[in-house]
Amino acid sequence: MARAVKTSTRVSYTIAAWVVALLIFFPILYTIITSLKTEGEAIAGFNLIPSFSLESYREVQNQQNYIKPFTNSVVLAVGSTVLGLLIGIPAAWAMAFSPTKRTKDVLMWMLSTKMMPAAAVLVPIYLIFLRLGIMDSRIGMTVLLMLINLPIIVWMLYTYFREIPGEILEAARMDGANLWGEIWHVLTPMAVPGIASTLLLNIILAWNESFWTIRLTTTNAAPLTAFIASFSSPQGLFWAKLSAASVMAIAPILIMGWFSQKQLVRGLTFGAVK
Amino acid sequence: AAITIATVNNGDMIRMQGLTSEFNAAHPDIEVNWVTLEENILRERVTTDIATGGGQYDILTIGNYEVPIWGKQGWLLPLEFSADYDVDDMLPAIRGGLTVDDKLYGAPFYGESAFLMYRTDLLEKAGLTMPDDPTWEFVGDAARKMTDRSAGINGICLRGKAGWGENMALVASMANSFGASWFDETWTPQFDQPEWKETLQFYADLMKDAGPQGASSNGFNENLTLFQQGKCGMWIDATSAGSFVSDPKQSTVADKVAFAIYPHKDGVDNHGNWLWSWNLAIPTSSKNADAAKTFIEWATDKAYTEMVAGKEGWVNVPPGTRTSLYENQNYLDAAPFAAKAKEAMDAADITKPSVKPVPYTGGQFVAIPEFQSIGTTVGQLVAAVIAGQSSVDDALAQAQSTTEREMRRAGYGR
Amino acid sequence: MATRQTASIARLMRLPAIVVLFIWMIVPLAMTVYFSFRYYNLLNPAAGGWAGFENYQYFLTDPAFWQAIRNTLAIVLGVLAISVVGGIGVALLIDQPIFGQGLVRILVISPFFVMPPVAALVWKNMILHPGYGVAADIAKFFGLQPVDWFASYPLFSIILIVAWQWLPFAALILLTSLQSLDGEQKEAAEMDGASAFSRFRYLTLPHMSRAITIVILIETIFLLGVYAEILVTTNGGPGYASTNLPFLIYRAALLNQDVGGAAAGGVVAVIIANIVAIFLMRAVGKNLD
Amino acid sequence: MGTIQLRDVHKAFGATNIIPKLNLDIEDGEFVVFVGPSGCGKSTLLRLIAGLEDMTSGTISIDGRDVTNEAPAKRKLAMVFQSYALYPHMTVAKNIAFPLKMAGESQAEIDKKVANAARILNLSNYLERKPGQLSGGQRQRVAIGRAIVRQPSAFLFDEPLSNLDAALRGTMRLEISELHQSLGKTMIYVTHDQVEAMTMADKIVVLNAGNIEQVGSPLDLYRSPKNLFVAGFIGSPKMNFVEGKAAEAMGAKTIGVRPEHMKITVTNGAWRGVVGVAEHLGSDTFLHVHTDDHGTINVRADGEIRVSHGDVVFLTPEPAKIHRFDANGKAL
Amino acid sequence: MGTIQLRDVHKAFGATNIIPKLNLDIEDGEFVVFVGPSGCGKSTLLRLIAGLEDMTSGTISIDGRDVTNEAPAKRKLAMVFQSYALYPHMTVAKNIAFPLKMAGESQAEIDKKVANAARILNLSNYLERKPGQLSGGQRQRVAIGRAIVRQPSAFLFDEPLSNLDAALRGTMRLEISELHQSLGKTMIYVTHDQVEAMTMADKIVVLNAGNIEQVGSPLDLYRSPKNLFVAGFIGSPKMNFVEGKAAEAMGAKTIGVRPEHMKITVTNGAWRGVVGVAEHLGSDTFLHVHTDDHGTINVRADGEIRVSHGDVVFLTPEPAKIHRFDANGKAL
Ligand SMILES: Nc1ncnc2c1ncn2[C@@H]1O[C@H](COP(=O)(O)OP(=O)(O)OP(=O)(O)O)[C@@H](O)[C@H]1O
Ligand SMILES: Nc1ncnc2c1ncn2[C@@H]1O[C@H](COP(=O)(O)OP(=O)(O)OP(=O)(O)O)[C@@H](O)[C@H]1O
Ligand SMILES: [Mg+2]
Ligand SMILES: [Mg+2]
Repeated sequence: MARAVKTSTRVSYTIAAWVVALLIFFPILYTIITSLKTEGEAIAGFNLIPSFSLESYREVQNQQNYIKPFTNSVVLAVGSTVLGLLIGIPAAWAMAFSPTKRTKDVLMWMLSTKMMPAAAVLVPIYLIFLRLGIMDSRIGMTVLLMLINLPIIVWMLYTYFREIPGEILEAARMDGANLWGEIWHVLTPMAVPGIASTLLLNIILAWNESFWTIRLTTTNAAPLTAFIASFSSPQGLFWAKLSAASVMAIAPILIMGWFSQKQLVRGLTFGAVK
Repeated sequence: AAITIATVNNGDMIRMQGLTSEFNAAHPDIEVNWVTLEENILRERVTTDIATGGGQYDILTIGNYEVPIWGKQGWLLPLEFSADYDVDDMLPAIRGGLTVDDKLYGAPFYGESAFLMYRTDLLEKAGLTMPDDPTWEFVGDAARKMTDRSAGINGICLRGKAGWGENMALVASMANSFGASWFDETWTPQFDQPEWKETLQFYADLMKDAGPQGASSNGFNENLTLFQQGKCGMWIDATSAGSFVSDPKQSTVADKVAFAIYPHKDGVDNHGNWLWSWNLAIPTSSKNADAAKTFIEWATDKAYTEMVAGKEGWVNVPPGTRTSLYENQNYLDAAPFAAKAKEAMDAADITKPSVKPVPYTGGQFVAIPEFQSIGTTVGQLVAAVIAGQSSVDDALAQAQSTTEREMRRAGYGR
Repeated sequence: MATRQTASIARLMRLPAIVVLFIWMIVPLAMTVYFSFRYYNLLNPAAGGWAGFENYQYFLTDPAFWQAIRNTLAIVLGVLAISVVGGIGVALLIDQPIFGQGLVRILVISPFFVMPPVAALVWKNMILHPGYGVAADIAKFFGLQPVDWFASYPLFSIILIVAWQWLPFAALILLTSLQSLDGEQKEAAEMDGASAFSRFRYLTLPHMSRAITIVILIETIFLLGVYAEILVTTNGGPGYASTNLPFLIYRAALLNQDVGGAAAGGVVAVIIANIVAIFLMRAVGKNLD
Repeated sequence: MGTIQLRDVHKAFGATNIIPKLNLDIEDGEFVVFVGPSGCGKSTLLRLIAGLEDMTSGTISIDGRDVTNEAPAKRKLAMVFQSYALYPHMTVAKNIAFPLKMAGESQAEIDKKVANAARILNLSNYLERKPGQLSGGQRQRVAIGRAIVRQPSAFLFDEPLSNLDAALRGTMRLEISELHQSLGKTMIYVTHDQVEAMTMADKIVVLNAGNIEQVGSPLDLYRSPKNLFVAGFIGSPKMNFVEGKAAEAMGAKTIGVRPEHMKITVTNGAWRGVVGVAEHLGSDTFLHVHTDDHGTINVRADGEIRVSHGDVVFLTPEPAKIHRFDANGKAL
Repeated sequence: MGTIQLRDVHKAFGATNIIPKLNLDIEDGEFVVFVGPSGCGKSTLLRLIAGLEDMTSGTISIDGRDVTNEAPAKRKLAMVFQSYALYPHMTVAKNIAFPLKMAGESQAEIDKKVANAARILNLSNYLERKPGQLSGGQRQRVAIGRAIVRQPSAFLFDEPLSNLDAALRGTMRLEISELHQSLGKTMIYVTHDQVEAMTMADKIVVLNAGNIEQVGSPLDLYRSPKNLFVAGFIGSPKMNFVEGKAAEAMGAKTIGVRPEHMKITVTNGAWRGVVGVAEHLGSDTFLHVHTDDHGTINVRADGEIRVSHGDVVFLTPEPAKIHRFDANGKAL
């Protein structure tokens, strides 16, 4: 690939790529633009240049406190992911480095726990949450989100760990490391890119989970998905306001995703693709 | 004590939220938590919670559809208010809808019926005048005459988006005014009757000839915007729209709007019986029922109305709950639509939805638990007709069979 | 590696994950199966008792049932087709030397970070709305009649929205896969006289097969459960045109509040999902090793 | 301090016997090299000793203590893996310090020992680098460093040089030998490289399909291989084997002559042949001679020899250096 | 049919000149080996010839035709990559068939040619395997197979044996040599391995930092290196260099003696020293002698020599085999 790429080729690729990228990004871009319009502008037809009014944001904040659901989103997404990693890393370690005949089946089974449509188990789960007294609690939601994403966590970590040569773990064993030393000092740091991307992916999935987070919370543990649910069909077409609320709901995760794009890609390379 | 209030994201409710501090000033010992959700999710959330005895909420915002059903189930606490509260001031139609076995289960916060809004200028241009008691025949004729698609004007805007509270509110009340009914006295669905066919055919033809583009995805909000932008000649919808279309700040046609009572079919004495109210109620599972009752009293008594009027003007007070409001000159001055709205509300009789004998109460809905699902399914079938994907006959046949199926499932035949 | 000691430790390490997932699976599943044989409607607490197979019968004879199955498959296959084919195209494009590569990549993967209800709201109100959407504006600009997407092409619109969310995921994984393609292999193929298309067909595509498999597996699991986009946009209609299996169950559970019926639907859905999964593993599972 | 005894060691993977039954004694301070064809069980044996693999039956004792059921960490052995198995996320210093850290030594102690090991291995300038930034030879030394800091009772090396290029391999070979001399510790070394085996070992163990074919000093094996297998395996280029009349004449089924023990003349000699490929190394010339009666015979000749493809030559084995084998392949 | 000419070939990566300016002629049917230290530009040169890399300036012609601006596919060259670059998802047969398929040949023709190549390379039994299931040597042969089916005008090999173990390397070396003889095609071969370079080449090109230090036959380079660099680079073990009095006595700045051109005696000789490490290979013994005046000198002695660590010995270089260099490193 060390042959020079002709500038004309490069320019045409650049144009094509930007066109595609902007097309894909357009709905988000337009939402951001709309959020900076006044309500009148918002329904007045296509217009890419807003009046940069922050009115909608102010209104959204007046109507619904943003800080609490934001905090809850962070706590639930990060908490459930960390908890998931704590349980998932040992499991993935075991499956990757001490596989049995049934490991593949177990993995598939884990994925299959995600197949039950949420609506069908709402009442059972609701009853369980009531019985355990964890309704609308951060703890309950954290555990639930962890359980929902655990299969993906184990799966990604498993594929990632398999890329790590077993000899390194054996070396640690020879060096006198016990199991904890082996996992904590050797495996985990080596798997950092994979763990990081697993972490990111699961934060995204947990952040965006919008069935259970709306149905099992009221005020204490309600995250941004519940926040956005209170704007989704108001009386009147408040699109600037809806856009502002939407931007507020997705901005944190979007920004996190942008900043960690490299990490996400790097980890996924190892984790998902040989 | 802390109370959790589940509410919908309507303007009046949001305003109530904004006034929480006023409540706290009066009742510093009661902490108020709000859970604001979109209507359907709220209903679903609250149903699950009540039915499983979850006790997550102390006050529910529910419609006059749920109140009698849930009251009967024993899910709500009967409300008894002090004399100051003046229960007898409530509009009788509203109060009747919230009462089961003489006990009041919900305090109305806001109520509405439906009426016909129209553009005086366009009607005039069409060479017509609005009769006092318009018929559908007149409405159809006027709509077609007002339609000028090249100018972006649709003769009539009607709800088309599927849902029991969306297009079915209109279609069901329309069916009532055409003389149709949902069920006969043995709970047999009536979609195979000519009245339904007539209703639906009329509706479909009208939307085709004089309705806006993409009518099947229009709900209240979309039609409101269309009307405000001058794109509709007529619009039949909730009376609460009256304040929006006649508010010059929002509406480009504020000075050209007039109101008329809900149409009926020539020879059928029924104005659709559209009646809706948002009410505050206390679930039996609430652990802070007393504090909840305090709040409800605060939010639904006359003083609240005056407080809102003082802060936001008379136009913005929650309408449709108390007779006294419609006797208040300040309000009548501020709200030109108020008289017609009151007339509409008085004309609605939810104890007698259809001219035929029926075993249910209701109006634009049928007050049985199964209606949500049946209404939504039928709403989808109707929307498919408007979207041009199904014929009237097919839709009605399907409506008939699925409703029969649902009713059998629910045990009505048993 | 394979000493008895490590094997027994491994068993211990696997245990927490397996146990919690097992509980998470079995308890709700058992309750669901139990409920699926009972009359249980939240709105009608009086009617209880054993229903036998009536809930199943009711669910399976729902007039929307077969259409829902077809729609479910259409959504899964449609989104897979768009996101995989589109993802390959996008990945190939953003793998090229272009100016502003980092920014382009960020823009391309962004939709994946948007929560499904928000995505659906944005598409419904701001893009595809026949009155105010950008698509309508474009149509008007060209003097065309705006299309009411959700009424005229409901399933397609939903597939479009869901594909928009998942295409970035596919592009991301496929891009990383592309980057791991050995440069010398490409050069070897070039020396062997292969054209750019042949190099893609015989080299790049087979190289990506593992990544494509992973995309297909993960997406399928999620796509089998799509409902939020439907709820927000079409509500399953018009008619049953965009009702899929999860939405049908959603309707039973949360509109009818028919817990028994929804439970039966859930059991049916799990069975179907497993059939799909087994079929899928047969079809593409070997690419995983 | 470093004796290792294997008693009736048997290892099977599932139904296949990899190591049928094996006994071996290793003395303290010895440098033992395991050689054998690929797949013969060298690595497996090493891993059994290390405790990374379970034995099917048999016992292993180290310093007289039975360690059969002990975990690898307890056996006080250090192992250098074929792939080095360095910890890629740790610096060189941390890599070397790791076993000490695991043993819970104090930081001061660790620093001292690491510095010392680095000095021995000439790594002092690289302590802060990560393995990815090192050349192959330096990585090798880090792997050794990690092994020596701990003062284990014995070292295990699994083909440690096989990833290196020829030049580096030569240097590293010397370094390991010197290390062995200076530390005086038992070392077990697996290799498939002739030169390494011959130059480094005190004792070579020749394995074949999990069996020990012969144990002895390098020159022992070179001079008196016990059987055809060892004779063919030790020495490079490989020993020439001749059967038939020439062998019978010497009372054997097969005779073997090493390429370097063959005189080559152009006029007269024992076996006549035509030169095939001639490989000129400068220092030596390897000739492949197609003889009339005994097939192709390899000969190592002087670098200056002037024969080329197609020349007729005569080969004469040095009588004293002829190996004789019976019908079972046993040396006579 | 396979002449290659490089004229003023210049290659820079950014600001760094990798190949300053280079001229080289390769005859039809020649086996040319490029050697040189790591990073000297061997691979780059090969890739320039292949067209995988753009030249900064200069021209390359193949068979008299200027191909400077031609795409790799048009140059009719076949290349065997260092990493083999096999197509991992295709069977051996498909791998070999790929160039033919790309050339649009008929299936019957392809089958015939693949079968033929497989026969030559002893791969007939492996045609249905995927590369992942092959041993290193087999993979190597597949890579060669992919190159030979096409009847290119020349072959390019980039360190094709560097991934193999010593034993396999020996075999493969012979196979490639034989292939060259049977096909008679021009071959350009990059290696860092002494033995490969010496035994395979018709002509060796010694590169150093992108410059050609010397071009010649293997024995030419061994016997008459033009300068210190070539002298030190060709030959293994490396030539010993001595400066100071001993050199001045011979009218040179430096003199060089190869380890194999040194006589070792215990009683009397030119340079006195003490034996350090003695590496016994059986066939040979490599001695590292610490001399009194000339530092450590490596000597290759007979396998049977009886000296060991610490013995005092005397070294005498063979007078005719002493190389002399001036202050610029040029041979005198
Ligand atoms: N986990 C295993 N399961 C089954 N067979 C195995 C396993 N590990 C190794 N083997 C087999 O055991 C035999 C010995 O393997 P081992 O790795 O000890 O060979 P080796 O002598 O080290 O070979 P090499 O020189 O190629 O490294 C081989 O035939 C191998 O296929
Ligand atoms: N793309 C590149 N950009 C910058 N420098 C490069 C590039 N490719 C190679 N080089 C430099 O060019 C020089 C020659 O590299 P080349 O690969 O030709 O060496 P080589 O002789 O093949 O070495 P080796 O024996 O290690 O393979 C090296 O110093 C290398 O760092
Ligand atoms: Mg091995
Ligand atoms: Mg190179």
